[in-house]
Amino acid sequence: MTTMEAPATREIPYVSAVAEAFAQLMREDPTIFIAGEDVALYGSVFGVSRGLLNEFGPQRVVDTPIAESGIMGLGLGAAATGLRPIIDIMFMDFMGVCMDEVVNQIAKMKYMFGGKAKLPLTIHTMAGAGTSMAAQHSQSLEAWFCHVPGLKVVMPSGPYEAKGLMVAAVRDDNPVIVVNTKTILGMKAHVPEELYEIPLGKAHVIREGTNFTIVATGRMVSESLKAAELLSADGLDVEVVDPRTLQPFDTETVVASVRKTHRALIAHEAVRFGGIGAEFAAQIQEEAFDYLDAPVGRVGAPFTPVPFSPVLEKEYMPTADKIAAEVRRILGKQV
Amino acid sequence: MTTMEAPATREIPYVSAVAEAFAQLMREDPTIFIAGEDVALYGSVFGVSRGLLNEFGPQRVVDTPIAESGIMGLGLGAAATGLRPIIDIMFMDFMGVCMDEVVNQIAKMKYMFGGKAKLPLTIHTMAGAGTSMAAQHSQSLEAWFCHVPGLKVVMPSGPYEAKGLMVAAVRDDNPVIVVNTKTILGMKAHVPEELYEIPLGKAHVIREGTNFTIVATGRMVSESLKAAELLSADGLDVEVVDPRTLQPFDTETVVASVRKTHRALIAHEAVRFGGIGAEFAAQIQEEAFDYLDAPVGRVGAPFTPVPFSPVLEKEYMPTADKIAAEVRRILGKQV
Amino acid sequence: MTDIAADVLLDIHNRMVRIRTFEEEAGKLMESGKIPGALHLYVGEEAVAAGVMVHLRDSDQITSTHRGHGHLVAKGGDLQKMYAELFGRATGYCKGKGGSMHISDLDLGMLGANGIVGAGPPIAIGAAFSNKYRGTDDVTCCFFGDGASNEGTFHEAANMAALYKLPVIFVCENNGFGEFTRQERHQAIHDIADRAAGYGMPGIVVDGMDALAVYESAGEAIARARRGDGPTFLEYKTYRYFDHVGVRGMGVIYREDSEVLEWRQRDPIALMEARLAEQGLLSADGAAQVHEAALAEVREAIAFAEASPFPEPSALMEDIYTTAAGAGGAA
Amino acid sequence: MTDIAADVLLDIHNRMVRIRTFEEEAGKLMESGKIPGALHLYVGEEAVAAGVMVHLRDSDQITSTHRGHGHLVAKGGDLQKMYAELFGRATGYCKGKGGSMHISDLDLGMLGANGIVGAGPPIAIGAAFSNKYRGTDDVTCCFFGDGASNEGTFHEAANMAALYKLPVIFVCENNGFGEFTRQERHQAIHDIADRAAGYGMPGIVVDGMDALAVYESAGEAIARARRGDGPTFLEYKTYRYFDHVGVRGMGVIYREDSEVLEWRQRDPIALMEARLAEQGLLSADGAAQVHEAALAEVREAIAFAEASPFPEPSALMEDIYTTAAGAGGAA
Ligand SMILES: Cc1ncc(C[n+]2csc(CCOP(=O)(O)OP(=O)(O)O)c2C)c(N)n1
Ligand SMILES: Cc1ncc(C[n+]2csc(CCOP(=O)(O)OP(=O)(O)O)c2C)c(N)n1
Ligand SMILES: [Mg+2]
Ligand SMILES: [Mg+2]
Repeated sequence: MTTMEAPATREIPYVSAVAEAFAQLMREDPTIFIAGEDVALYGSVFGVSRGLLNEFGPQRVVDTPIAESGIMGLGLGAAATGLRPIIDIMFMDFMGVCMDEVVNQIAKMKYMFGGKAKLPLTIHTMAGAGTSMAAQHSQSLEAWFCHVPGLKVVMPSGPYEAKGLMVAAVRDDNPVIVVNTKTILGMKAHVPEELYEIPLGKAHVIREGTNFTIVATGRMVSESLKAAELLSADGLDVEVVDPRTLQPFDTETVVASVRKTHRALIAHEAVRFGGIGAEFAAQIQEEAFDYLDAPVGRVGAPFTPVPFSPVLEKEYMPTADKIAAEVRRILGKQV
Repeated sequence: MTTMEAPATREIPYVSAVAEAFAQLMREDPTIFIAGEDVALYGSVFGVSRGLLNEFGPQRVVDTPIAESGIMGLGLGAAATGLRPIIDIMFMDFMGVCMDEVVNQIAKMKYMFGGKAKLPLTIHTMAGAGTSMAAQHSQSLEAWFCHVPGLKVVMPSGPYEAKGLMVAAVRDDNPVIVVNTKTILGMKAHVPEELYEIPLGKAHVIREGTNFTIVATGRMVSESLKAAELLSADGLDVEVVDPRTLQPFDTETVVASVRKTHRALIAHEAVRFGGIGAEFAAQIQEEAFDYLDAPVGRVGAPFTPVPFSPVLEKEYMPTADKIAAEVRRILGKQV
Repeated sequence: MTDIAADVLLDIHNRMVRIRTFEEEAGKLMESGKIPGALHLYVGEEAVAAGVMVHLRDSDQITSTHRGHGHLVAKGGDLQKMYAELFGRATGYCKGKGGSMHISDLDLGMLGANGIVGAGPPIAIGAAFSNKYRGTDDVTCCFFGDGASNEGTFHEAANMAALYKLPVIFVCENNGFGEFTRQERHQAIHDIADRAAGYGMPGIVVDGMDALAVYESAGEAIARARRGDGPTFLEYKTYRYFDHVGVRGMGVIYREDSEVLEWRQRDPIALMEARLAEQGLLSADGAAQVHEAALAEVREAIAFAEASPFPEPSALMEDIYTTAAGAGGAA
Repeated sequence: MTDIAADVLLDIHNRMVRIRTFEEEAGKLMESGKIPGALHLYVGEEAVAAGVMVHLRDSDQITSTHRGHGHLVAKGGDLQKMYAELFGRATGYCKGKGGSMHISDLDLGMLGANGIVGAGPPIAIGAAFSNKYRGTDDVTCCFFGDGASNEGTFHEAANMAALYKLPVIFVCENNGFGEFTRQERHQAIHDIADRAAGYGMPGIVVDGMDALAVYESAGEAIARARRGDGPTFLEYKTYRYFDHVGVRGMGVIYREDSEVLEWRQRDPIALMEARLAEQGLLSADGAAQVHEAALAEVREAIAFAEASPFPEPSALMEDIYTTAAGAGGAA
């Protein structure tokens, strides 16, 4: 699914790619520590920090009380005084209990201080529905953070991206939120053994095509690739672009694609209304207006809290089929 | 600035329109109470609750500790058990310290409980820059809440709207966030003496025009009216639409306007990237693609925290001039 | 114990047995894949829910946690609707929209299990404020864990409860762990009730495996709240037999099996049965009958749930907003 | 007092006078419209900042509040950069981007005034964690108000500080009000230090108008933290002479003038001067000279600020992100 860029790779799952990134980064830089609920002894409920306590000890792998504002402040204060923290917020939904720290403190400290602060802080979290965890454990809230100057936001679409973007995020001297999607933690792909960075702010054309552009984030990238296969049966040659970083957004790559294909759709798992797809769509029509043969479409979750029952959640989730259907609808609409 | 719809009106400032709405509503319905920091004895730092303590007493006009999660929970628990609370969050920036209550509890309780809960809760807050209050007292964060199913979001543009929308918000059986803009609290307009509702979810064409549509929120409505005057000198006949309610958004009225004028721009005070203007723009190009003669433009704040220094803040603020300039730029762009 | 009426004692016992049976069967169903999502079981902690809830009326409210089944069973919840909810069926308490973590019954004042740790206390003070505002003598019991006691929300709510003298009881279920982190690794205090003084309310430490101790301490706190004398903080030392999520609970990395076995020595139901036998109020046979009746009821509930339809996909977009003619009405 | 070196006593006095002078002049400038935005003045509370800060090195950190000027002056802040910041000039501490509520000096370990009540404690524990992690014996002093003590952030940070035995000192400036709400109307306790026990740290109540009492209590707490023995909660009872924002402070709805006058009877600077005179360490003339020197320095700072340029409008979009070759480096 991803191009191999390094010689020594293995097929490993997403979760291991993240864990490997953490371990290798911590070996390289003694100022890096990781803190969060059950990240040490238990190795995180998602397994992303398994093994770290053994290797790095409790000073650098820190179990915390259930107190997200405290945890996030711990990260901020440590980052402002010379450390490079990785802060784990188990479910993205829990950002609600530490929004002030993220948005009013972390994002703004540098600016409010006239540029003096350096905040090399990474926030690591899990988003997405599809596991019957209901309304408070399933949200994709990345749009909130993309709207906040001072933050960067990254959303890996697979194991290769997960490791490379994590390395870039942790090494970045700014606060970066890494939004993983819990339903792809088991997805496998070739991942280089050594440390490598995927540069922040650069989109990746993951599938080339000539007559339709799908811009997809996180899990929706693999769904869009499936949709592209479905649509190729219709004779459509779909290009799929993975922005990888949502903030800053690589307008250039995306717009170049749409200028080539003349049609675009954005797919994300978050609620469609007010999702980051709205921003992408707005930018595309601003920058490629004269190239567009059809309105820019959007696929996202419907405007409802995430339901518990599998039957309802299935209806809720954006999928390859829904993406393909929306592409067909848009094309039908062309006059 | 607004059409008079009732016989007995007076010119009163925005702040008095809100205070009057509170008092009249509380007279009508004994289950309404208002709680927040310094809303009782001091009458709120913005003056919106002045006089209420005297008339309604400390049981119904409640000074709280500085504890926004507690305050918001107070509102939720009271609403779920038969009361109709008005919760004041002094500055919208402080939503960060009670996001979980608003987004994970208040917005979702009804759905999570299979529809059983009724939550007639109004959250009243102040947004906007322009008063040298710097990065943590100046934000316009309405886009966050518009992205959350279960909430309604209202943004009055003047005194008439402030009273009528507040009445509708408080009487609504759902959680409604009323976002006021602090720099227009002194704005005066004719406001009916009696109670009246401005229906939620209905946009208002505040100025009719034939060849350009500006969709503006809050303070940007009056700025857009000024911009329309400026542009009429260029021979442009601008229509200005005030959505009044941002969630649910009145797509129909806005799209009808754009289908008529063929060009549109959204203006809001919030940061442009990821602002609610992105959603409006995305919807307009989806629904009026074949009618558009130019890309849908957006005016919002630049991608930076709000600065303190008046010189920088002036540069930061969206204004009538900036709106007019952007309209001209869009028109120049037409091929 | 002698001054507690026999029917109350039997009632407490019955509630505990019904909770345990409900939870053990739910655990099996989760393991066999029939219950989707996360299931946080209450087994081992039954004395707390039963000993508190036996004092409450339907109009008294409770706020609950992610570990909420026990609270709803003890508050008188309908087991059929509960199981149907765990199964994600249209007949469930939440029409399948909430599941285990959001199970609720507003008619019984059960203001919801909650997926956010520490979310209960602010909601509880709102309900208590409402009780006072509306001139009732209803009270609100706020259940939360040792882990939750470290969330800022608890602090804010406790302070406001004491300040306004609200009829709320903070029921801290100290089962020694927040997920997989032992209490001594999440706070530097031994008794969480020590926090109460910092708000100006009484704080009491009670053996949470002893249903009678729970009953008595809760009774006093609830009476105090009903009288208008304000909140109380009750800390119940208890233990969760199973794992944080699901069943297992032994052979795990974060605690010794021996610890589990020690706590099981003081099993709240066994303890209660021994006492009831001692008092001649319940024979071994009688106890067995209570268990059998509970099992029968639970099996019936499961059968009901399994026979129930899933929600229609179209139900997805229902129940988000109240659409009834909203205007003008008091609630 | 006898065992405190004369230079330390004079230093404390000097810091207090410099704070007061800074604040009084700032108040005038705000009233005359020269300082935009909100100005929360520290007048009346000087003993706290001075008595604590005299113990600190540049490498020790503090977190501050919306009422932060006094903290930075006492920590050794540059008055010119401070005034330039209040005036929104390019030469200010924050290049005019922060203003009064975000004034900061990271080189002095001053991690910022803060516009969000209760935001300091979580940041403070992060700095303290870092001190420990980096193997220094630096400490972090976390200043916050009686009002802020009701925010959940304080609770979370206090718990973590005690749990990890962090070198942090919680300095609660209890001036009796959160904005316009008197302490007894925002919490049901009299001594906020009573909260300390709930986290497992010592809590001490001290007269915050008495700079020597502040000095001694802070000294012990700071030494304890430096030794690695963990956090302490210090409550200083003090009073704000002026209004919550701006100057006025008398003839207001939320307190009696007589209360203000009573507190002014125990003015921390006057108290200190009386003691210094008693000890023969500072004559009336000597004190007057300290005041004059402070005024001269403040006037110079104001002149510097007024002569300073405003930022270029283009500076708006600078300082949002660190753009230096980020990759690979330890901090
Ligand atoms: C705000 C928040 N943080 C973290 C979690 C994840 N989580 C769920 S249960 C739990 C442990 C709660 O511990 P405690 O309060 O002691 O309750 P117990 O599970 O022991 O009954 C955690 C950390 C959550 N659901 N919400
Ligand atoms: C989260 C938050 N809530 C409310 C406010 C508004 N506010 C600013 S200062 C203040 C009072 C703070 O009281 P206290 O902590 O006692 O400090 P003092 O002003 O007395 O020094 C309030 C409520 C705020 N800035 N941030
Ligand atoms: Mg626990
Ligand atoms: Mg105070």
